[in-house]
Amino acid sequence: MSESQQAVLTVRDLSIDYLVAEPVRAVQSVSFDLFRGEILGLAGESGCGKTTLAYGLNQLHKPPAAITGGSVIFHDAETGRAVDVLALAGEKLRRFRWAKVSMVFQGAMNSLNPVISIRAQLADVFASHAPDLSREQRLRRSEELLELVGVDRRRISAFPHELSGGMRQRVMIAMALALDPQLMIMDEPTTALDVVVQREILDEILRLRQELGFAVIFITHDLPLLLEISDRIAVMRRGELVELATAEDLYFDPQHDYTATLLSSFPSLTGDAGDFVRAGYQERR
Amino acid sequence: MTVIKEQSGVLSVRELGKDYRLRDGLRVSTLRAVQDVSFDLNRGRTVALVGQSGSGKSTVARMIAQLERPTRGEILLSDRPVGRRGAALRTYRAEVQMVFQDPFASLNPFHTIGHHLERPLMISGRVRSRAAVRPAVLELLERVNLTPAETFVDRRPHELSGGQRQRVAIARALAPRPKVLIADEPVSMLDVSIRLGVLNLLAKLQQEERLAMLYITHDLATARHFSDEILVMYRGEVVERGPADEVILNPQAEFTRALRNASPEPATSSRFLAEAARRGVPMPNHT
Amino acid sequence: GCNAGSNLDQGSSPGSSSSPGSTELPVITVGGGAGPFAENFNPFSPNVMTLVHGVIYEPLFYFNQLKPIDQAPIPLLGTEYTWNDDGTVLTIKVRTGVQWSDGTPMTAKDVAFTFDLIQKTEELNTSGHSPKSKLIDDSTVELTFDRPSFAEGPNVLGRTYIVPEHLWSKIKDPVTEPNKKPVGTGAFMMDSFTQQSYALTRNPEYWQEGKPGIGGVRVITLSGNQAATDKYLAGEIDYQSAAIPNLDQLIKNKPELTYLNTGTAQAALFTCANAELGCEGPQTDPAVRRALYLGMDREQLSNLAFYKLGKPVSPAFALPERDRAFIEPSIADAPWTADVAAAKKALEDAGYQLADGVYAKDGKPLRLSIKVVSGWTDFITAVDTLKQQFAAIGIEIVPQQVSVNEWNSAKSTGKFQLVIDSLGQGPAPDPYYVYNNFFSTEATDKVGGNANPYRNTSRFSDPAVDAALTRAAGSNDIEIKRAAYFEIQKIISADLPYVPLLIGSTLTEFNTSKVTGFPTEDNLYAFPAAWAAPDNAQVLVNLTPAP
Amino acid sequence: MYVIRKLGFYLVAAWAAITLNFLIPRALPGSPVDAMLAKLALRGPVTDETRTSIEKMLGTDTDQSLAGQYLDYLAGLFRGDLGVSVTFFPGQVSQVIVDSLPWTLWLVGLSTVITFVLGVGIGAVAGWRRGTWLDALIPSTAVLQSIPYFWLALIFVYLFAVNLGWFPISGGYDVNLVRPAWDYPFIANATYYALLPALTIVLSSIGGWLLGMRNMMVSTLSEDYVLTAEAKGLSPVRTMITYAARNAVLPSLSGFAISLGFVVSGSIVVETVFSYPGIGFTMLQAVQNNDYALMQGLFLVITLSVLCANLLVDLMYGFLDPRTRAGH
Amino acid sequence: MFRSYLNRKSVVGFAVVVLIFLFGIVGPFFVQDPLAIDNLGMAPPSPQHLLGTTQTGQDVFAQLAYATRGSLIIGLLVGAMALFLSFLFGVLGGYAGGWLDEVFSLFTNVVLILPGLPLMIVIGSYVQQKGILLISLVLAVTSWAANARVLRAQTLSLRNRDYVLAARVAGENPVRIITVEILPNLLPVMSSSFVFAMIWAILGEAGLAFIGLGVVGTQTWGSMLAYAQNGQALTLGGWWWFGPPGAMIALLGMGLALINFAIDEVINPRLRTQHLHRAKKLIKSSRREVVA
Ligand SMILES: Nc1ncnc2c1ncn2[C@@H]1O[C@H](COP(=O)(O)OP(=O)(O)OP(=O)(O)O)[C@@H](O)[C@H]1O
Ligand SMILES: Nc1ncnc2c1ncn2[C@@H]1O[C@H](COP(=O)(O)OP(=O)(O)OP(=O)(O)O)[C@@H](O)[C@H]1O
Ligand SMILES: [Mg+2]
Ligand SMILES: [Mg+2]
Ligand code: NI
Repeated sequence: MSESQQAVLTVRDLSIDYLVAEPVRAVQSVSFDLFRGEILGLAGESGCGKTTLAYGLNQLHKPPAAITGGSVIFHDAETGRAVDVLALAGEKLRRFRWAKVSMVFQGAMNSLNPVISIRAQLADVFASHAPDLSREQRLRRSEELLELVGVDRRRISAFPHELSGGMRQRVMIAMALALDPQLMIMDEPTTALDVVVQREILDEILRLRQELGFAVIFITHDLPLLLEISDRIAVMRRGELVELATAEDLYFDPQHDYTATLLSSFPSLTGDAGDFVRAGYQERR
Repeated sequence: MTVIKEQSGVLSVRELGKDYRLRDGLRVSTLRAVQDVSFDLNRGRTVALVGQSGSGKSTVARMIAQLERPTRGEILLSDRPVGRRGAALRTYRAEVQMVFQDPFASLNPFHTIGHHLERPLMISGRVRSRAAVRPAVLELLERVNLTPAETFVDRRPHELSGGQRQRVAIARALAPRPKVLIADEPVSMLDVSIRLGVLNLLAKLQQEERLAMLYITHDLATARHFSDEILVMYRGEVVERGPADEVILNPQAEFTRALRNASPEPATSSRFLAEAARRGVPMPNHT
Repeated sequence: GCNAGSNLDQGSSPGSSSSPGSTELPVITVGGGAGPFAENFNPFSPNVMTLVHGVIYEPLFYFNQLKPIDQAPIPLLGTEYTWNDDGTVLTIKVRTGVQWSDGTPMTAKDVAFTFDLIQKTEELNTSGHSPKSKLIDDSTVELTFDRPSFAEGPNVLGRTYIVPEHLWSKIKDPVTEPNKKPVGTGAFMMDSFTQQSYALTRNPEYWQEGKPGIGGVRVITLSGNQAATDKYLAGEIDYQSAAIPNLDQLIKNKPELTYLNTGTAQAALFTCANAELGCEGPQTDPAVRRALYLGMDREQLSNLAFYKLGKPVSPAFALPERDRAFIEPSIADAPWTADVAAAKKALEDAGYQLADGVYAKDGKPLRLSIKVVSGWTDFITAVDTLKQQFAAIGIEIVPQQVSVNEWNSAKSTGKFQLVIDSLGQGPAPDPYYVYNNFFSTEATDKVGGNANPYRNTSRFSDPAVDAALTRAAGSNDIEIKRAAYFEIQKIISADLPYVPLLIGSTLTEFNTSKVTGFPTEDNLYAFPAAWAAPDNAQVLVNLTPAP
Repeated sequence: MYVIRKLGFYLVAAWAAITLNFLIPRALPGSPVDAMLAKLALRGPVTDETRTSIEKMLGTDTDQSLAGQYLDYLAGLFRGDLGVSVTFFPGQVSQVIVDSLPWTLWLVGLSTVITFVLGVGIGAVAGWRRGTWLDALIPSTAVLQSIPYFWLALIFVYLFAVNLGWFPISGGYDVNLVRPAWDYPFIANATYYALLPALTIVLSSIGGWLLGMRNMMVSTLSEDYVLTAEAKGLSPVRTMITYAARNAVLPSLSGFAISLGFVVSGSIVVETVFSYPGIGFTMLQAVQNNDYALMQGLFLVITLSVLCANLLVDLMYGFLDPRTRAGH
Repeated sequence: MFRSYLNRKSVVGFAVVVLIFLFGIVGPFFVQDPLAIDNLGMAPPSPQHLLGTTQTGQDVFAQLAYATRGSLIIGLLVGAMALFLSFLFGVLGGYAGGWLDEVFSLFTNVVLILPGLPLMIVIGSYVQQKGILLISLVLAVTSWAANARVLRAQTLSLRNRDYVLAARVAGENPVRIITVEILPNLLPVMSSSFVFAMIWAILGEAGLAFIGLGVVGTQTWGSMLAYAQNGQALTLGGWWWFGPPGAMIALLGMGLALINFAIDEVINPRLRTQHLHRAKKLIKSSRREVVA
């Protein structure tokens, strides 16, 4: 992806605080541009503010979290207009969500309402954003979506607990695709899954991005994973964005010490043990 | 498959199996969680148990730790069947210890770090007098690099970071001076940046004490570097076993291959190899 | 049971609507105790609804408890009766011209049938000595007893309700028959029943000319005194007997509300008095009982525990107002206020010595327990008051609240020191019944036995009293009775097996806005309590619309 | 399967209740005969023979073995024969219950449902709008919850019925105006009479629901699926109802069944204050008259109806919560 | 550890409860004889009689002090007994597992479904000497089951916590595991169930007393109310007699409920609202800054 590309999201100096007894500055002055169709990986250790940042982009944060500064501008490709996301409220905000920016969260079991069927949860999206659609149209569209993510369309009447973890996550992705959004935020969408399933889902996401051309913000702390799938990678630490570069630049030439530490935290599967000290002992033996 | 038997095992597992009875209303079905698993744990050696989630790894660990009774097969400690109650069980407990996955759950929030270490010291009889307890606790803390030890004894778990907690858990497992240590995904709940530190500590201790160790993980990379032998489990069965490098670098079983292919590995990915060529630099050695 | 049709096609008031011609006459509302009501109009059932005895089914005569013995009973279905000399044969003249409410004439045959039925049915023959009946002619019945039975007279004449032979001869089990469609000779007839209320309507063919003066009666359920008070003060009840405290104050501004206090129950501390029958404790000493008798401040008891409605009682256990002429003149009423000095003197004379404020003899302090039923608040308050009063005369009281069951069982077995209770009256205004029930040897048992808890629980036994009772029972002569009673009274007022407190109140409240003619202090033509049968029938029959 | 297992549990529970019901009176002393005597003694002297004849009448003279009695008792139950009531002699216990049960079902049933709906409704809103002025509701519901039922009821009667005259003082309907029938005048009148007792029931039991629902709601709100719903751009009302409240109400629902027992208990006191002709009031009569057969019968009926309510709610629960429907 | 969770609500709750306890413990030593009868009946509050007198001239304030003691004793007794029973059936069953757990939990569920007050009435009416212990026992027997269920659920989840497993691996014996490892973590739940049992007991006793089946021989708020009701205190305008016992029950209930909120918030931190109010204020003010 080249720099000349159009931005879909422009974030400037975004700061988010948790206003508790000792305020937590979870996101501090974060700025970045997200380009159309790009996969932006967001890495960083636990508690560095990744989720908080993601929620802030869609105004999903709840008290005591509060945006204390900055701006988020969404460049709508359909209307060509720039939307000040943080100024949206009420009905406008509601319409903006999911139609423009959809999200997939970490625990799929928890992201799906356990007591209503997949069909109803998919239909919800259309009912809220495309009320003109008839019942049959909704159903047909839902089935297509399931098919798209590789879930048998007959499972549409199932309840979440009747599906495996991988299937649930696929359903969530299908739901996220329902309104053809321009941006999809995925907050650790595969952490709860085992590697084999995780791989399937990642391949699916890459394929769909190819087909549909939406941009993705992909949050995880699994750096090797990000290196593989992202176009650019942002590294966060203690609420600040310490490095933002293409995957290649980051891999070959990390600018920040912390990035280097992160990279070295993953021993290579096929290479030698790196920082892992056992080798030394082995030698001695 | 050949059972590797270099020297007589400290702890041997023979054709271990575990069935769970699942009740669904009046119907009862049997879930074969573990089937016919055999291996030896030898002094100073580490065996890694890898596999998909739900493949029965933890069940094996729990059976060895005697938190669960095997349905089939037997566990031998120094070639003798293990005792399941009374004094025999107490002896066994002192020899075989376990480190759990979740450092946040494996320490009781109500007790001090000191308490967590005192108890196993006293129970195992390693420390006999009240007066000797505290020095022993401090020594343990120092062994796991929690220094200065005095500042940690009286803290409670919630005052420690995840890595520090896992160190306490390791110290607790080492307290009775066991011969065998079971580590069930000891670092998977920790932050990436501190995982290696904890693993390195474990490796160091294992070498120093010449522990027989069972390392359970689903991270192939650490399994490879951390262990001597790898067992791959799939649906309750061991589908492949062998020396660590061999299993990872030259996988035989289909499932092992799937596992390997699914693990992200930038160092071998075509994308980065191509980039390295384009840039005209060697592949960086981060790891 | 919903036995009623729709409310839509009927008039508004089911109580008065169904009986034409009586609509302009007022219907009064009577408070009928706690509900829900069980539909039981069988006059022989112990569980019969109120306003059946006397109101629907009538006895032969009415004995007014508030009048002295020598006053003749009011004739109802009977017109006159005569005893033979030894009291074994009773001949009754039956009123003619009376109709059952289904139109069939009532005759002596029905009377004879009723007595036959009782005599033949084991469960109804509660005394075991019911008379045999013989029809002499259409208006005469002769009853034969197996032993002298003057004292049985009032029961037979006043509390046996005559039922129609033509209906009851067909009834299989007169004990459990609910008799949902009662047919009697009384002033009122069954109208409608629900569990919350039932209505009786005026019997237009009633044999007493021009009576009853009201259109009907509605009986309603009330859960307790609170509801009874609230509803009465709201003018929703015309006639009821509920223990309402401070009634004077509550009805101060409501002239239409009046009440009568006609207590006859003599509250007393029952003592287990007779050591010979096994009673144990200080109360077996007559001196102690006398001290208790003298030491209580009855005025305070009346004020605090009985809402100032208590009346003086006589240690002779005849009613001072009614039976004045039958009380031995030398026996004064129980002192209304405490005589602490006299009480102490009685104890000291008997050899008790004061130590730490409590009298003691042979090292044993005078400590007495009083059993009282939990929940009976007036008695509980009385005991608390007594505890304080007796402390002043050096006697320590230990109140014990117990359940009715335990209380009954203590009285039955005699395992108690003191209980607080009342001596109930008999079927006729004759102290004989009290004496016979509470002072005769025949009515008691040794301690540990199984005596009737409602009779002689003090274990009092005196051959002279027994002999006097036999004399009184064997005669219809007032003077013989009087002499016998005097003799009994002298003995029991000296011995005091029951230490009299006072005469408890029986409050009956009236609302005179719709009807008048209720009994008054000056005209106690019947015992007025709304629950008292057949007395309440007399009240209802005598009511007239308010001007 | 779920249903069969539940049914099995209820059978065991019902058996236990029935057996308990059989054993309690036999394990403890007391005699209905003396109770009846005590009643009769108020009217006049009670002779020894009266006692015997009452014993005969009530048929209390048995010398059967306990097992034999138990079998008889079970057999009687299957025939619907609960024995004879002393209070309503010679009325059958079953008849007494049939007569009083509808009243309680009407008053308590209705007010329980109202309480539940109101409590859960307000609780849901309070949880949804946590941190607003609605939080101030919580301490006040705590007070309401701890006020003794009857104390509140008596004060209400004193204020609203006796002094202000807005409501009737007592009873189930105006006996002078209407008689029981399924028609408008009666139902309207009975409703009017039920208002004040219902109000006390609602007031004194709403707090628990409100609080429970609010707390569950707060917990549910931090579930990911609620966040997802919000991110999906669903309307707040829809999110609140289908996503948050729908899940949060489930524990309340099973509590609802259990609480039915407690509400019936509460009705004993409320019905007593209001002379309301239901089960509770009858129970009190039974107690005051040592009417063991009636007490047993009532207790059995209350227990069984609580069991039934539980069963119903359990089955409904299976319907509302798909997770319980199939084993997994 | 709990101190940090104390908020205004629970402070008020604690204060109320402590005051009531003090009144119950110390009060009886300072007041007049509660049974002392006086001819001055139904006197309104005055300096001699702080809360007036009853129908029989007994001092209401003195009675209230004794009744407070009585009711609190009942509450504590029932709380303790119910706690013991629920511990036995919930925690032991839950920890032991297997058939013992099956039997215990079936028993618990059955008891749970049996309606409490009717059972209390039935048992209470058969019992002869209704002393304070006995009534407490009856109340406890009918109130432990719900708590046992909660405790069992908690125990089941604690039983498989890693730290309990770790204690087993270390060789701790079951008694120590239950008392030292599990019990402390159950404390919040147990204290909340204790508090509930107390409220339930005091209300239950009042209800029983009202229908004439209450404690005999000891003054309680329930017995005071029953006497006031019998004396028709309300009708006669004696609010000072009828009001205080009921108000005390409500007050204690409120205090305990407020404490319970605090405990709830310890168990489930999401329920805390305190910081929310402050955060909302802060957010508002920070918005203004951003705007400005
Ligand atoms: N409700 C809250 N109140 C106070 N502080 C909070 C709250 N939620 C999160 N934080 C703090 O904000 C910071 C950022 O949290 P956030 O959840 O965004 O991290 P994250 O990068 O997503 O972590 P993870 O990888 O564990 O998901 C953390 O330090 C966290 O402790
Ligand atoms: N107590 C139990 N009752 C029933 N089934 C169980 C129980 N414990 C484990 N299982 C089942 O046994 C199988 C093996 O579980 P186990 O926890 O050993 O897997 P694992 O390899 O450790 O997985 P993970 O990587 O997710 O920890 C799984 O299918 C699991 O559902
Ligand atoms: Mg996160
Ligand atoms: Mg595992
Ligand atoms: Ni702490």
